[in-house]
Formats: sequence, C-alpha cells, structure tokens
Amino acid sequence: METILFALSGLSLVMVGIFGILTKKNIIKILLGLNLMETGINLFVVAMGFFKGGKTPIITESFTASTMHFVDPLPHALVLTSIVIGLGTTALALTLTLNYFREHKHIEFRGDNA
Amino acid sequence: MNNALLLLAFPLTAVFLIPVGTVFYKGFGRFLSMLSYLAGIVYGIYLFPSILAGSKTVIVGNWAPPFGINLFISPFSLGLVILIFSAAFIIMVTDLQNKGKSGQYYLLYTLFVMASAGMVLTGDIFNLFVFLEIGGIASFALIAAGASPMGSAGSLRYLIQAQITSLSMLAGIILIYSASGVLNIAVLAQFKTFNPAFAFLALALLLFPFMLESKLFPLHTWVGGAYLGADHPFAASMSGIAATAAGAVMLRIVLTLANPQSGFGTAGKSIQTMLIILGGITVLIGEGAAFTEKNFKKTLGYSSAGQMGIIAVGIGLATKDALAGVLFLILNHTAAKILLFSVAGLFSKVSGKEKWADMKGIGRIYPLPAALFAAGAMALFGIPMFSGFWGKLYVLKSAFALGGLAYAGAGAILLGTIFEGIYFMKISHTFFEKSDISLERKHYPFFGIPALFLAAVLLAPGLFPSILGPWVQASVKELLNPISGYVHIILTSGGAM
Amino acid sequence: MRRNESLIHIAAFLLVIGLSAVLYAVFTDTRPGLKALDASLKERVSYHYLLKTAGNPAQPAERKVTVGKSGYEDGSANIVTAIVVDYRALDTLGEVLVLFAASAGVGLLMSKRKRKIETEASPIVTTAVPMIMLFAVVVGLYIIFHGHLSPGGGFPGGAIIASAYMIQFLAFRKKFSGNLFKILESLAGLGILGMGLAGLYTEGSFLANFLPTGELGAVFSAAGIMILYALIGIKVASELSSIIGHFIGEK
Amino acid sequence: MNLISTGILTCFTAGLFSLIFLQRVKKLQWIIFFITALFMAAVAYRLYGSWQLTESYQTGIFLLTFHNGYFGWIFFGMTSIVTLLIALFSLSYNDKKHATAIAPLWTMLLGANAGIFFAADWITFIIAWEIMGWTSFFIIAHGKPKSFKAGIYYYSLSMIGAVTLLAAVFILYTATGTMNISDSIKALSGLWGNRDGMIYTVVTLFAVTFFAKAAIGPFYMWPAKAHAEAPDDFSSFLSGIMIKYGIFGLLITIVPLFRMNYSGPVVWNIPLALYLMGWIGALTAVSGTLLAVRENDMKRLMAFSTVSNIGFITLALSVNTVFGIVAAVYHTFNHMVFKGTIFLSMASVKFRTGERDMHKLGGIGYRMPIAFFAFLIGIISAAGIPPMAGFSSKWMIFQSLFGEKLLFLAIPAFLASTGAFLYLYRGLHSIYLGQLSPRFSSIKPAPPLQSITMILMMLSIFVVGAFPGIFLTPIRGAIAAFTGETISAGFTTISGVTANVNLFMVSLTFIGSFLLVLFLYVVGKKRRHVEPLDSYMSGEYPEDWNMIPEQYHYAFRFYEPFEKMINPTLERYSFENWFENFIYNTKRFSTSLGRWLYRQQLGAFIVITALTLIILTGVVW
Repeated sequence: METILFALSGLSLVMVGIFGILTKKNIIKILLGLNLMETGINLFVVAMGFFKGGKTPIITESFTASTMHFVDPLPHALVLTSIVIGLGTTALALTLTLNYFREHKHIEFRGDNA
Repeated sequence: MNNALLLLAFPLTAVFLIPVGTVFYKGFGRFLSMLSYLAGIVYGIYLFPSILAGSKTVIVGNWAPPFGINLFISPFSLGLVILIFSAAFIIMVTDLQNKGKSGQYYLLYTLFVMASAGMVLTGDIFNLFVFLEIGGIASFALIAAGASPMGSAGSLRYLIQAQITSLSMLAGIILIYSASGVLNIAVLAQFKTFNPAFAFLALALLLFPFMLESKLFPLHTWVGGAYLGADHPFAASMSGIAATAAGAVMLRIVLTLANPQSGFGTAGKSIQTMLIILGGITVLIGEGAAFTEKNFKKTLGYSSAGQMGIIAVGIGLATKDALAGVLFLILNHTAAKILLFSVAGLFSKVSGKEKWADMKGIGRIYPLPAALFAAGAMALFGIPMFSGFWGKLYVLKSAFALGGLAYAGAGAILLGTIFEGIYFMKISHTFFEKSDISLERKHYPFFGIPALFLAAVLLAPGLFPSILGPWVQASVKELLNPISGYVHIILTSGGAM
Repeated sequence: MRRNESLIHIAAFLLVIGLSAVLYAVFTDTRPGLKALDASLKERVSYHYLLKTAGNPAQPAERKVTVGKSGYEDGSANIVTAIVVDYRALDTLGEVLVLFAASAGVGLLMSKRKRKIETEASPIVTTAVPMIMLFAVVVGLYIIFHGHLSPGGGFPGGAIIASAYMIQFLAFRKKFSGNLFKILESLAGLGILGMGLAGLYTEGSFLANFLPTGELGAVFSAAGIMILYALIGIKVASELSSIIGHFIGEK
Repeated sequence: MNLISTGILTCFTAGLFSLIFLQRVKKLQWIIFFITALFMAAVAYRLYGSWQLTESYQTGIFLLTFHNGYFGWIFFGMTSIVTLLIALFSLSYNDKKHATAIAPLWTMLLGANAGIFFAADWITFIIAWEIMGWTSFFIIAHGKPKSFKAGIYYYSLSMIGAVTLLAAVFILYTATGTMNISDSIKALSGLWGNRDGMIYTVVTLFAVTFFAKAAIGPFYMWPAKAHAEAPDDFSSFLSGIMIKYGIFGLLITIVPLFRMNYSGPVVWNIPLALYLMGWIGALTAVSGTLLAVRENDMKRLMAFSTVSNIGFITLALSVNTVFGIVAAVYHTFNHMVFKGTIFLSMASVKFRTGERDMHKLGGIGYRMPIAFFAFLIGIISAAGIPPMAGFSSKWMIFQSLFGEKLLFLAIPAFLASTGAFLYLYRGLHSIYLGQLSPRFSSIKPAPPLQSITMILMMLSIFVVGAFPGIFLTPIRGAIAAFTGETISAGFTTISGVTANVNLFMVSLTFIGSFLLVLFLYVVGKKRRHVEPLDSYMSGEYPEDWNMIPEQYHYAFRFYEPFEKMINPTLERYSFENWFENFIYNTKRFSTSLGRWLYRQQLGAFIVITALTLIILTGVVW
C-alpha cells in the first residue's frame, strides 16, 4: 500500500511537470516542468524498490540471510545515475536558454521557427 | 587481450586526453578523435572474422549477465559499430577543410560516436539508457554549436522532446524491473509471461526515445529545427550515426523482446504492427515534408525521416527478407546521407546559400560533387545499381508476401518513393541548370576522396549484393532466432572471451 | 502568432487526465501475467547483491563469498555503492561521461561570454566564507571516502566540494583558469579508465575488481571502490566547478 | 557467349567513360554514342536466330535473366536500326552551337533499351525500366529551366509508373511464386475465376505503368511537354522509340493475360477490361488529334500526333485477336520510322532556323528540300495515305476493328484518322510551304549527314509501304512465337477480314497519280512569288502598323475559333491541372498538418499526445 502511495505521489509530480511543460511558454518554466517531471520519475523509481519495513541496504555486523529485510538497493543506484543525468541536462538547457535569450532578446518560446 | 570493450575504450581515451592535449596544441582534438575512430575500425575489422564464426558476449566488471552489464558482440552489432566508426571517420575527413573548431567540439563528437556504438553493443536496458543520454547531451550541445543562429531554439526543441521520451524510457525500465527483477535483455527475452497491457506499455516506453531518434511519425517535429541549427558534419552524423544506432536498438529490442515468442507475448506483435503503421505514416509525412522544403539541410533531414520510416516498416515486418532489406537500407542510408550532407556543406560553403534552390548552376562549376550528389540521391530512393534498390526491394517483397496491413506499409513506401524521386531529381537537376552564377573554383582535396569512397560503398553492394551476403545472412539469422542465438550465448558463455 | 491560452490549458489538462486514465487502465488490467511490483525482493537481482552471491548462475558456488572475507566480492558495506561502482560500474562511467559532456557542452556554448562584476562582497561574507569553505571541503572529502560504508560517495562529495568553489566566488571573485579544471577532469577520467583497463588486464574483464577487498565495514576495504570514488569525486568537483565558472562568466 | 549482357554492359561502360573522362570533348562523346549504337545494331544482327539464348546472373536472392525471345528481339532490332539512324543524325546535329551534354546518358539509355526488351524476369525488367527513367529525365531536362519543368513532369509520371510496376510485380510474384515474366503471366492467367480481384489489381497497376509511359488516357500530356522541350535530336528518339516501351509492356502483360483462360464478362466478344482499354485508346486518339490541331508549336503538334497514334495502337491491341496484335505491332514499327523521320526533319529545320513556332517559319522547303521531302513522306505515312507504310498498318487496324464488328470503336478511330489530315497538312504548309520569311531567306540546306539520314528514313518508309512483307514477315513470326497463332500475309499483300490488298499495286497507282499531278504542275502556268507583307491593306503600309511578316503567316492563330470552343472543356478536365493541384495540395497538407501542435511548447504537446495515444493503443489492443 505504501509502495503504491509513493508511486502515486511520484506520478502525480510527473503529471504536474507535464502540465507545466504543456502550458508554459517561458523556457525557464518549461525546464522547471521538465525537472519536476524528472523528480517525479525518480521518486517513482525509488518507490518501485520500496518494501514495507525494509531497512537501508547497508550491511552491518548483525546481517544474515534469514533476517535480511532490506529495500531494493538497485533503484537507488539507478536514481543516482538519473539525477546526475538530470543535472547535466539542466545545465546544458540553461546554457541553451541563455543563448536563446541572446539571439531573440526574450526567453519565451513563440513557436516561430522550424 | 582480446576484449571487444576496447571498441569503446579507444574513443574514451581520446575523450579524456582531448582537454589535456588541446592546452598544448589546438588541433589535437581533431587528430586524436580521428585516430580513435580509426583504431576502432581497425580493431573491429580485426575482430570481425572470429565474430562471424561465433558471436561472443563481453562481461563488464566480471559479473555474469543478470547481475552485471554485458556487451554483445555479434556480426550484426560489430558490423554496425564498424559502420558507425567509419561514418564518423569519413565525416571528420570531409570536415577537414573547416578549421577553427575547439577541442570541446571534438570531445563531444567523440562522446556522441562512443555512445552510439555503446547503444548498439550493450545488452542491458539501463545501460542503454545511459548511453542514450550521453549521446543526447552531446548532440544537444553540438546542434547548438552549429553556425546557424537558430541553433539554440532547434536544440532546445530537441532537448525537451528527447528528455520527455528518455524519462518515459526510464519509467519503462523501472516498470520492467519491478515486474521481473532483471534489467538484462537476454534474461527478459525468456521471462515468464507479462500482462499484455503492461507489456505493451513497457515496450512502448522502452522504444519511445529510439522512435524519436529515428524520427518516426509523431516524434519527427524536432527534425527541422535541429537540422537547421546543426552544422553540416553534425547534421550528417545525426542522420547517419544516430539514426543507425537507433535503428539497431529498435531491431534488437523489437526482435528480441517484442516478439511473440518472448514473455511479452502478443504485445510484441502489437508493437510490430504499430511500427508498420507509424513507419508507413512517417514515410509519407517525411517525404512530403522534404518535398516541400527549400532549405537544404532540412530537406535532407526530412528525407532521413522518410528513410527511417521504411526501416521501421521493415523492422515491423520482421521476416527474413525484410530484415535483409533493413540492413541494406541502414548501410545505404548512412553512406548516402553522409555523401549528400558533405556535398550540401561544400555547396553552401562555396555559394554562401542555405537553400538548394539558390544553388542553380553550381554543378557546372563543381561537376564531381554535383554528380556524386545525384548518385547519392538515387541510391537513397532506390534506383537500381545502388544498394538502396535491393533494400527497398527486399522490404517490398516481404511486405507483399505478408499481405494485410503490410500492403498499406508497402503502399506508403511506394508513394513516398515517388515524392523522394521527384524532389531529389529536382535538386540534382538544379545544380546542373544553366545560370549566371559566377564562382571561383577552389580545390577541396578532402572532399573528393571520401566522397568517391562513399559512392563506391553505395555502388558496390548495388552491383554485387552478394558481397554483403555473409554479413547480412549472419545478422538476419542472429536477429530472427534470439533465443537460440543471442540469449543462449549470453546466458551460458559466462565470462568467456 | 496569437495564442489561445485557455485552449492550451484545457488541452493540456485533458491530455494529463487522459494520460493518467490510460496509465490507470494499464495498471488495473486484470489479464494474467506479470505486472509492476510483481517481483518480490527475492526474485530480483539485487537480492544476490545483498547476499553478495552475484555471479554466474551456472556456477554459483564459485562466486559466493561469506561476509567479511576477502575474495571475489568487493566487500563494500553500502550495497548501493557496491552496485554503483562495482556491479554496474559501466553505468557509472557513463554517468561521469554525461557530466563530462554537460561541462564540455556548457564550455563550448558559453566560451565567448564576458561579464564584469564590480560590487565588492561585504566583510561578513568575506570573513565567513573561508570557514564554510573549509568545512565544506572536509565534509566533501569525508563523504567521498566513506562512500562504501555510509550513504554518499563521489557524486555528492564532489558536489559539496564544488559548492565550496562557488561560495568562494561570492566572497573573493576569484576564478581559476579554465585549464586547471580541464586537466583535473581529464586526469580523473583517465584514472577511471585506467582502473577499468587494469581490471581488464588482471582479471580479464573491464572494470573488474582486482584489489584485495579487506574486512567488511573497515575504512580501508571494498577494494577499488575508494579509489574509483576518489577519482569520481575529483572529476565531479572539477566538472561542476567548471560549469559554475562558465555560468559566472569570464572576467 | 553472353552477347546480350556484353552489349548492355558496353553501353553503360561507354556512357560512364564518356561521362567521366570526356566532359570537355563533346564531339568525342557523340562519336562514342554513335559507335555504341552501331555496336548494338551489330548485336541485334548477331542475335538473330539464337532464340534460346538465355543469360543469367545470381545476385543475392534474385536471379537476373536475359532471354533472346523472338518477340523481344524484333522490338530490339527495330529500335536498334532507328537508333543508329538517329545517332548518325545526332553526330552532325551536335556541332559547336547546338551541342548538349546528353550523349553519355543517351549511351546508357541504349543499354536500358536492350535491357527492357531482353529482360526475362521482372527484376531485370524493373532495373532496366528505372535506369531508362532517370537517364531520360536528365536528357529531357538537359539544364534548361523550361525543359526542367517538362522533365520533372515527365519524371513524376515515370516515378508513378515505376512504383506501380513494382507493386504489380510483387503482387504477381506473391500470387504466382515466379519472377519469370512469361511464366508469371501464364501462372496468373491460371487464376482467372478464382482470384479475379487480385488479377484486376495487377492489371490496373500494370496499366498505370504502361499507360503512363505510352501517354495513353489520362497521361496524354507528357509528350507535349517532354517531346517539345527535349533536345531536338532526342525528341525523335523519345517519340519514335521510348514511347513504345509502354506498348511493349502492354504486349507482354495485359494482352496475353486476357488471351489465356479468360472467363470473365465479355462485351462484343472482347473482355470487358480490354473493351474499356479500347475506349481509352479511341479517346486518346481523338483527343490527341484535337489537341494537335490547335498547336502552333511544331514539336508539340507532332507530340500530340504521337499521342493520337499510340491511341490507335492501343485500340488495335484491345481487339484481342491475332490480327489486331499484328496490326498494333506493325503500326508501332511504322510509327517508329515515320515519326522518327518527321522529328528529324523538324530538328533539321530548327538546326538552321532556331525556331519552333510555326507562324515564324514558312517556305523553308525552298531552302531545305530534303528536310521538306522527309517531312512530306513522313506525314503521308502518318496520315495513312498510300503508298506509304502508315496506310497498311492503319488499314489493318480498321480491318481488325471491323473483323470483330466493333463499329462504335471504329467511329472515333475514323474521326481521329481524318483529323490527322488537318494538323499534318497544316504542319507541312506552315513550315515548308508558303511564303519564305525574309529572316530565313539565306539559310543553308541540311548538312550532308543529316540529309543522308533523312533519305535513308524516307526510303525505308517507302519500301515498307510498297512491300509490307519486309516488316510483316518477322512480325508474323514473332507473334506466332508469342501467341501460337498467326495471320496470313504475302510479301506485298495483306489479307484483311473484309478484303485483301496488294500494296504494291496500290503504290503503283498512287505513284502514277503523283506523276500525273507533277506533270500538270510542270506544264501549268508560271507561279508568282509573293512577299509575306505583300497583302491588301486599304492603301496602308503594314510596316506603319507595326505589322511583321509572322502575323501574316496564316498559321498564326489559325484555329482560334476552334480553340475558343475547346479550351474551356480542356481546362476543366485537364489531367495536367489535376496533377498540379495534387502536388499543390500535398505541399499544403504536409506543411500545415498539425501546425498548431507543432508550434506549441517546443513540440512537447505532440510528444505527450503520442505517448498517451500509444499507451491507449496498448490498452485497447
């Protein structure tokens, strides 16, 4: 149940992000929407690895196979990668926005090209 | 040490050395990146005979497939990696006449090439995603770095669309993982049955970014802006290298996972049907858009979309003939597009114009490039004596043999061919038209040799299709029997090689 | 072009609702077969990671190591780190490359920009910043070197060190030459690649673990993870610093 | 001995060689072209008799096969001879002033020509067909903006034809499992009664291909554009030879298909589809004639005349009797020769004058007698007047129509045949007779090589007219090899359904009457030469009113009332307009499609919509 709740909260963030991307014309706001969407997906990914009562996946002295009850560590690793990718994309997108601003003197996407 | 991971290590070494090297010598980036592609080609060709005898898997980090990441080296993937490296090398050679690009350009370009090769080789869906993102970020920057002032707008458009699609791919990956517990394509291929709706969703999400990169119908809207922004060498790479890699990934995923024998079951068949429909529409829309377009780069970009549509139809048909046709078409499209873009780059450099309609009579000053353009164009729309003809013929033969929806796909391909033929002939003839254009004829030694080589590449399989025979047969066999080939090798050979 | 705002809002709203509806339909589909979340932890590959029994399923005994002993496993207590830097190290290499590409892309696109900042920082800032910087660097290094024991590692640690560079700029307006970061990045990258190739040379597999693993939970354990994370930390710190530097602009 | 493939390869090699290495020596390119044409004629000669010669090459999945069938050979032989003559003409036509860069491509086109006639399997046929398409496009367009428009129109139709051909071939292949041309048609005819829908699809697709190439029915417009704008010597090849590929295609596909095992609906003993084709042919003949009548441009006029003749040939084919097929093939060859002659003669005139509009010419016959005679003989043949070749074939076509009692089809045929007099004579008079414009008072006669070619052509028309057996004997043999039946005909006589004609006697009669008229002409009153401006103007001088001799030329707006009558109809039902609208609408469609969606938010809208729709498909699938 908690898993579904987490997944739903992640997905709702995705939907908010999508709505932002679709309705805003300011490029910075579109990028914010994209980041929201990305965060939502990341939450969703983490939620998919959640098990109720699961512990942090760090092995301590008391660890045995029979008492093992961890959350799935793999999605965490994936999210780490995904976050870095999001960071890189955002940095690049902001640079592009700056260039866009220099070319057009505004940062609203008006759909007048291509 | 016979490890195919070196194929990726060569460009990576170049990538890391370029920033250091450019501090001391400005042309270091170009030199080193070309050297790394050449090393990749040589090593790939060195590996090829042994791979043709039997495909191998390469294990990364000494962890066997379901746990670690593995690369799959087969005639199909190795052939396409060699194709990608050769394409990159030739594009760099044709670009030798343009001076003054910074080291970072070559760094990003090499990353882009490496990522495309990695996408073809990898056997893990998350690793695929990472390579996709490396290639994506490199291409956003490279598009915007092109000379055109529209670059950043086109690049932003591409960035937003690509990020939405790759985020949905990430969602697809985690859905598949949470349902099956593995990320490896080979393990997934023989997994228990998935729920049909879920399987379709997961597969569609997985394929989504590759549909974007191969410009399939609803996802082709970025083409105009991105191609307009990019400089000619990178436009050629987007068309030649990125589309090739996307096509290869689609082939791998569709034929290994989205195939009725895999755990994805009937959803796989639906995905194939979807590809036929979308591919058919793409051919019409892409060629129609190219037909009306006046800007040279955009025309070629939309034509690339049309070609990828044919390839998608071929993938969707998933028969022996269709796949042979697809392989022919991929080779043909890569070589032809590089040729066409290099001619376009040369002509817009010497004439200072962006539209092909403004280049009247330029072929009378530069007869060889114009003639080669005509040859490349004819190869693209499938005139006999070029490899594109056989590719189209195989796909059409298979489509007509299957009947049903495939008829519609074949009809779309044929209709698209009409458009393609007309506008390419228009462009080719425009170059030879009589006009009062007066240009000083300069010599571009780095254009002629690679262009002639590309023409030879287009012509040789067209005249003697059997020279590609062993490769095509081995690849088609590998793609059509994923369980006994691909999956078996990956899951049993362990750390071999 | 005049835009119809409300139309776009309605269309976007409908689209989002539609997307949610189809997703709901997919997830509530009752036909037989596996669906999301159907794999319990024991059916996932990470179960083997946790038990440190990953390896070749054909020869499980060969790979299985008991906790705390040196051998094939990396001996990292933090399983996420073990996944990131060992089991799926190629992804991490890719991740580093993504950041590398982003930093190079920002450098490529912003190279011509110039900006002048005339205002001086206030004395409060200039006094506090060195302390904060020191603190940040120490914390960053700690996080990097404890990556295999506790949450953290090269990425967050590198980011914290990069933040030290950023606040330095707020106070002193100093900019290091771009080449410094470039060379650091490259050397760290080459180091990572070298680690990978060393694994290829010694163990026959790229990025394989070739160092002794040590005692589980000890500071000096987990084989190459610490080295790799240190390299990643340097790389991330210098990449982020160079991105920040580019955004700040040339002086 | 691989004679066929050697010949074809020679053409391509020679073409490529002269394209790459001889760009600067145009004359040498033409010499190579002529030598290649000569070589191909020699190949045709050598191939005579070895009817079982088959050459095949394995390429991947498909086997490329050439077969020297009697039927293909006779087409190839005829085209080789006519090509050789045209090549001889071109050699002298392409001097410094008139040189075009088309020789290498034309050389390659000769290879495609042989490939089409000798192809034994469909892949070979398609390859040859497509090569023919693009080489001829570049030749027609030849670097001039106006020609380019015509060329791209031609090429568009060509592409449509190529594509329908591909579709037809693959449907055929799927149904019959063989790529061999005659086998597949035979196997397809075995499916009559079972899979009629599929057969009619194949027939329609083939019809589009070959109608488009032969300018039948809705495709009537391209000759007027392409023949007119092509290089003058190539127009002759285009009208004489290339347009016949469509006829050849009909002969090897649709015609045999309806002669074997056909069991469908029949109208007047003719299969319904062929009856429709007959009407299309008849209407093409009539409309070609009507359109030719109103033309003022001599090349366009003759192009429409070609359309009209092709209509005749289609009509004869649709009769579905051996007699009809023989008539059609015979008329095809006759047309090849006489239309070639006419176009060469006009090329000669244009060579000297540089004019194409008829009202600017006039009286050229006094300066260029050989060209005049060539044109005269040509149009006599074209109009179907004895003793020239055209008479016998037209007579045979009418005979075949009467033989099947197809009176309704014969009426438009008569109309078109009679209408031919209107435009042919007009062409003759406007160009060669009448008052010589002062501009051309000092032009020289045609150069010797051109004259020799035209004389040879005239002779062949005349000889065939008097001795139809020269043509008919091999044609009868070919038809016998092709259909298994034949017709009876002697060396100088043709046996029709209603009567037999001894053409030698007819010729003698006509020569006698010609001599009589000549005698009257010679002994008659001396004729006075009148200048063009020497006309009745109520005491005014024409020069004061800025009148020039051209406006007094009676070809100037000759059929203006007629044009006024016919133009609105033509504009309304013009396929050309339809085609242009189609292209225009395609452009609009592909640029405006989803523009609203494209423009919003960097295309995110369309991506999300696509995502939603794709997931939705997965749910409902």
